[in-house]
Amino acid sequence: MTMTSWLPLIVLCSSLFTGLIIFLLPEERSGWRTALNMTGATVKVVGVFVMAWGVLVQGAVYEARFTMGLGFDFVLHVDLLSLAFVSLSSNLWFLTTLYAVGYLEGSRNRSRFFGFFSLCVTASTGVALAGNLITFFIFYEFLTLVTYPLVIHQGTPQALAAGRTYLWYAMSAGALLFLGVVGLQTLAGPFDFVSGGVLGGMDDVGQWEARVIFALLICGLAVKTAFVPLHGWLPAAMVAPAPVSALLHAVAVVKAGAFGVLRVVQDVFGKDFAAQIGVLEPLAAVVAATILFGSLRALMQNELKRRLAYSTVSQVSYIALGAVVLGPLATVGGLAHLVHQGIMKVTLFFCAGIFAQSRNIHRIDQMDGLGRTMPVTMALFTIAALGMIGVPPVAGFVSKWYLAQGGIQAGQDWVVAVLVLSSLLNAAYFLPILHRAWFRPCSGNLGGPGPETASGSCGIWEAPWMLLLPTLATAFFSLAAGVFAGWEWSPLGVAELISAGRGAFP
Amino acid sequence: MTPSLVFDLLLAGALLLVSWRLLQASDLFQATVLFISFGLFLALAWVRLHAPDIALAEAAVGAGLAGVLLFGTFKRIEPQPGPSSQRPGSGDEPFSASSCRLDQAAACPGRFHYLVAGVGAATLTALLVLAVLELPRHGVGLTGIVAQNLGSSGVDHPVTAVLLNFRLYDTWLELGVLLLALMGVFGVRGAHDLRGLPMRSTASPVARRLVGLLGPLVVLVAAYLLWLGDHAPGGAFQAGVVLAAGLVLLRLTGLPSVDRLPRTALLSCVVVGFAAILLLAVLTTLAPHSFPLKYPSAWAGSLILALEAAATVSIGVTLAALVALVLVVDDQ
Amino acid sequence: MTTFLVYSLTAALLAGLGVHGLITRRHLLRQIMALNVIAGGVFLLLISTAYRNQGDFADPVPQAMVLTGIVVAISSTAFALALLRRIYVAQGQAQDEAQDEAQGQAQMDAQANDVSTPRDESTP
Amino acid sequence: MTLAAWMILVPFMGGVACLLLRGRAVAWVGLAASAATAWTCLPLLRHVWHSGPVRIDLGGWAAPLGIGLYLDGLGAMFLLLTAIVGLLVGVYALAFFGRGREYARMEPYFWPVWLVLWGGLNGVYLSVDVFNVYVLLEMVGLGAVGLTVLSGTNDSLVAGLRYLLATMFGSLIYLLGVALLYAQTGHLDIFLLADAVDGSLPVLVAFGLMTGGLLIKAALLPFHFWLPPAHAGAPAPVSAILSGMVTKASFFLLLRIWFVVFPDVTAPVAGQLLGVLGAAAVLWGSLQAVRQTRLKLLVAYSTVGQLGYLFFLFALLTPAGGEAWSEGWASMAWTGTVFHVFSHGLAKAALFMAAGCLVLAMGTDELAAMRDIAGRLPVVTFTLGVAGVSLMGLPPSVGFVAKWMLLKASLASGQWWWAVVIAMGGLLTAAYVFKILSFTFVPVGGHDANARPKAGPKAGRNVDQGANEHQGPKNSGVPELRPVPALMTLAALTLAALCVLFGFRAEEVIALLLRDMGLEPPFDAVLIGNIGGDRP
Repeated sequence: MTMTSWLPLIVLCSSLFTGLIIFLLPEERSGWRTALNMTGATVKVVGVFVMAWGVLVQGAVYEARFTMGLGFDFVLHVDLLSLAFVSLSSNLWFLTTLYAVGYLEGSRNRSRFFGFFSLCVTASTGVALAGNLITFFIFYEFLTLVTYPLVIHQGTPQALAAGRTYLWYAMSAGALLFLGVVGLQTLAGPFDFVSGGVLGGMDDVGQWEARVIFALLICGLAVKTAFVPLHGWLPAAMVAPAPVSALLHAVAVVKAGAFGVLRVVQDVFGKDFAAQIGVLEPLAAVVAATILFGSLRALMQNELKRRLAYSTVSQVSYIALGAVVLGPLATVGGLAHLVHQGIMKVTLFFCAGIFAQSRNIHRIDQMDGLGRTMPVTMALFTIAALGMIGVPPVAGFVSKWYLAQGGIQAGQDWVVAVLVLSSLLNAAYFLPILHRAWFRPCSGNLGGPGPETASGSCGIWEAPWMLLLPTLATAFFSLAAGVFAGWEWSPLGVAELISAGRGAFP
Repeated sequence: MTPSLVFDLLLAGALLLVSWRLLQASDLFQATVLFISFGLFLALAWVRLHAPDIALAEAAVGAGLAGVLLFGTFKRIEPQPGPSSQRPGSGDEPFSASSCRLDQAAACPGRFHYLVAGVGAATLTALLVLAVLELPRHGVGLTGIVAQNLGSSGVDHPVTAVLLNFRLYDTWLELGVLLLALMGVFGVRGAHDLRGLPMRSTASPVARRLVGLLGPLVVLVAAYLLWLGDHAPGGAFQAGVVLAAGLVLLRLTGLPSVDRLPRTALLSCVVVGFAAILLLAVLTTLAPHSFPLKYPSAWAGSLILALEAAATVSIGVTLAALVALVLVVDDQ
Repeated sequence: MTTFLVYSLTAALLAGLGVHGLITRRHLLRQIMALNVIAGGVFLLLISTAYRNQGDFADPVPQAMVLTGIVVAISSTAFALALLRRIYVAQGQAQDEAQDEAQGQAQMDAQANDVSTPRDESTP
Repeated sequence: MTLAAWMILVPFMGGVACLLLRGRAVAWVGLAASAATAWTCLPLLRHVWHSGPVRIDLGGWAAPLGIGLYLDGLGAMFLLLTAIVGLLVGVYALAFFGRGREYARMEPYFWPVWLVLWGGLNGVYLSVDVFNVYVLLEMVGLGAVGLTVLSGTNDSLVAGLRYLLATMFGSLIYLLGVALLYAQTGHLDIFLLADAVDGSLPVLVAFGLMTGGLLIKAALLPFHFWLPPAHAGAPAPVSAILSGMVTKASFFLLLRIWFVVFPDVTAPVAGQLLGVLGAAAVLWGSLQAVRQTRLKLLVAYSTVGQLGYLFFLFALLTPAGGEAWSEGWASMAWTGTVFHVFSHGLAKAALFMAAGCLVLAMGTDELAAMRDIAGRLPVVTFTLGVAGVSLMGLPPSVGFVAKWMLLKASLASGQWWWAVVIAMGGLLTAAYVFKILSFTFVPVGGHDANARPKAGPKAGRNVDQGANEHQGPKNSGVPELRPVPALMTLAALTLAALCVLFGFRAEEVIALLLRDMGLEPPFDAVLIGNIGGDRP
């Protein structure tokens, strides 16, 4: 084995082994744990950078393949799309771990938490690097398993109920996905992901079989992507600690679903074949409905994290929108949004966690004047929120712009309408928060009777640096991704590369 | 209609009648008695069907030991007179006997249940009857092959040859089954020997004297049966069962029996049959040009006799110990 | 020839009777007897088929099988009875069978709905 | 090749030795015999692997007269499973029974009975004589009952007696079939029978009776009534033995009877019937498992459900007599089922062993008592989780491999409805596995759960919820856990780890399994056809 096959394994195992070792660490060894976590995260980030360098500059191919003896191979393969996702998740893991160390300081069961946290990232790395549908499925299910303990980490009745909800959704979807994967293998035999799709070139796959399998696969993926009728678990899972929310919404779970939709539509069926058998239109309808419905529901929430959760429901579907709208520009937009949404949403959740942690603020009506007492955090929140709305020059604008262009290019004007409407709704639910925080006077009655807040609740009191630093970094990234969108290696640039490398779509 | 056919029909009718009554009689005592007679009728049937070996075993086991076992159990689980009005709603109690049936649906044998049972049993019977009617009327089975190989088996009696040579493996395993049954009872009781069992000395001195005289006789009969098995009906099973019956008699009259054996001696007796065949199996497996369980041809006869003797001791002691354990008066 | 038929048909009927008794009777002692009746039927079938070869000696292989079977049956029966005794000792109570039947009738109406679906939680 | 005979002799010798010894020596000798048996299994497997099936005529008497031992790939797989689980159960039992008077009382009975039972199990996998199988089945049944009633509690006695009656009944029905078969054909050896059977009524009835008797012992749905109380009431190592191994013996014989003795007689409708019963078992058993509130009963009902998967094979392979065998998916169904036997054997034994650790630590097996077990006994919880994952059939585990192949086979054969049942069964399995796991995550005391020194807002909220909703009056006392011997935990964990490891090494197992079934390896053709033959 050469470096080209070792590197994906190293990237995968850097968090796997970290997680397994952390399980064995005694609870009180927090220093060791942090060091281990940070080492693993660093190794992963460095590995991803090396791979990115190799793929983008030297044109190297990284692949690790094991024969399973079951008629399929276990394949880790690095292509541009997986590179985009894996670099997102590895970088955000680094930051989220840092944040979580600060956030959970002194609480119980941290070994368990960080162990599963690492496994969770392992799973999402695996999802990103999977070279065929079965490997993808293996990691996808693994992801379900390892996020469950995180969701119910606190063990409260709410957490358990949320965990149960999450499991029912995820396991049912897993079963459907499994059926789809097995059905596809039975029909078409084993195959790897190939950009432009595989099924189109196969004669023995009938249209109806293909449709049924597409439906099964998409239903299986839809739960994690939180498409509209299947989104119920996501707001419920808000009871988990803030780093977990960040993980669910930005780094791993939801992203894995969206990533899966991209893979299935583009690399398994191929946009052309999918359009030919007429499955894209229903999917597009679901996506559009999700975007609008999520925004509408977000508008109705008073609890900050729930509002953010519904915002995620809406925003993640932009990624899927990129997959269902024909034309390269939309693809570029969707891919770029994969990254952009991640960094923006993680910023928002970091901020929400800081509010909850230090000021016991959970509801939006408690946020009056928050900008005066926590100016830095609130500023970061503002940047990310503006990005979500799509205000230039923050990253969100860029992806929305490309998506709209793609819609026009493909002659599907409804996309623009959906985007505009959604952006209006986004503004409608984010701007009031910003208005409250910056322009309302400090009410002085922030949250509960915490020892610090009791004394001077309107004085400036910022979050500890362990929480602030990662937030700062992600907010900076969201800004930078928008400002430097023209740079070759920006998320958008990579997305264009990916799109270009995927052959000419009409 | 020949006399033998009349006899056959009468015997068959008696068997069916007895079994029907013993299953349906409302009185458990009556059922126990009927069960013993069922065993006796079966033994008659074996004689009629030219299977004297089985008739011997059945008379001792089916009618004798099983009867003693059932009767003893019945005596000890039968409630004192007049309890039936005491606990009208006891079916709901957690540890009442109603929780220990084979099939829970029998907890409430309603019409549906009887229907299922009736239909199931009737279907089974009908199928069996049809199948039996279809059977070839002149099956030969393996009689011929057994007869051909009888010469090299070491014994002259075909049944013994099958049991202790051709199908020795089955016999060995069956001794293992016996061993497991005893171990299971031991395990429940939590002791490896019978010396803790309470003794009864209710029998009259005359009976004790009589049985005491019977003891050596039983051993003699067992030894004779054992030797007989070489060339005529008889053998380890029959001898073992007779031995067991004698030991049970001794025990019942309060004379020294299996319960006086120390732990090691008892266990050795119980395991000796199984272990003897195991030893043979190990040695023959180790031997270079041999099959597992293959007798060296020169010693086949004497080896079989030795194994039979060991098996007799095992069967006798194990069965006697089982009976003693079932009949024991627990003082909890 | 006819002897074979008489006994093998008897064997079939015995097996059927035994199965019926096993399912319908509640008392454990009776169920053990029913099992022994089934065993008697099986053995009778074997021996009656052994008898078919019309020689002066029946086929020895089924005879050996039945001998083995008898010992197996008596060991199982003894084991079952020993367990039964332990259970009764542990419970300190025994149920009269007549009482069982009466009670069964009484419960029949109450649990009529449950009869069709086997309920077998061991924890009462 | 007399190695096969040693698979029976070694445990028997160990059993006899254990019977005669006293004290702790029993356990050590028993463990040594377990290790020796497992060790004997390895060269035997290698032999079957290299040179195909083994046949030994016991006593030198060839088939119609004597009894043969025969080992093919299928039997080798079952031997291997029994050896692995048996050895680890032995290790577990060494620690389990060595913990005090209460348990030490059982030790001198556990070992001899278990070793003889093991010999009997190995005998079942080696036997080709239908009457010999009857004796072996009785041996296995009596041994299993003897182990079940070991604890001597009233519940276990009742369960044991019920089990004994059921197993006796099953054996007798089976023997009735054997009697008919012998009366019709005059043979007892399965290969001779395979040539001799025809479609006549006695043969059909015999087939039905033998199947029915074995089904009772295999606890397929309408006959499962004896299983849950017996498996739940026994001591932990015994539960592992019963669920992991003993139930498989009857299933193995069903395979032999259906596909060796009566392949030409089996009607599609009979296969479908078994499949339907299996499906009902999957759904009903799993639903019952979800409803349980006691850990061991839950796991026992899960056995009822999981055994159901095995019976899809009969539905898949029986259409059109033997023709299905030539299809590519036949071998897939076959290997998938055997893999499921494997996965269930390993995972269920691990689950019962982990449950035993929990019961030992907590003193009860109420699920509600399992507060914060995840925090206090992480390794045991991990074992539960991994074994549960394998039961659910999620990757990466041997259960996944099994489900994968079963699903593929049912889709490829066109009987897609089994695939739906498999998927639903997986969901229900997930429901009860996570039911266990979620209890382990409930924190013990309301006050220190997730509390941070800063008394942050979330902690404050927890206090309210915790105190009000589920801590109740017994909030104050955190129940002390008794120590669990490391050896027990380790044995359970090893089994769980094996569940995962076997999932990665499917090839060898498949190759061994299909040695002499006359089946093509299931995947090579497909593999080369679609990706191109450039990969090894």
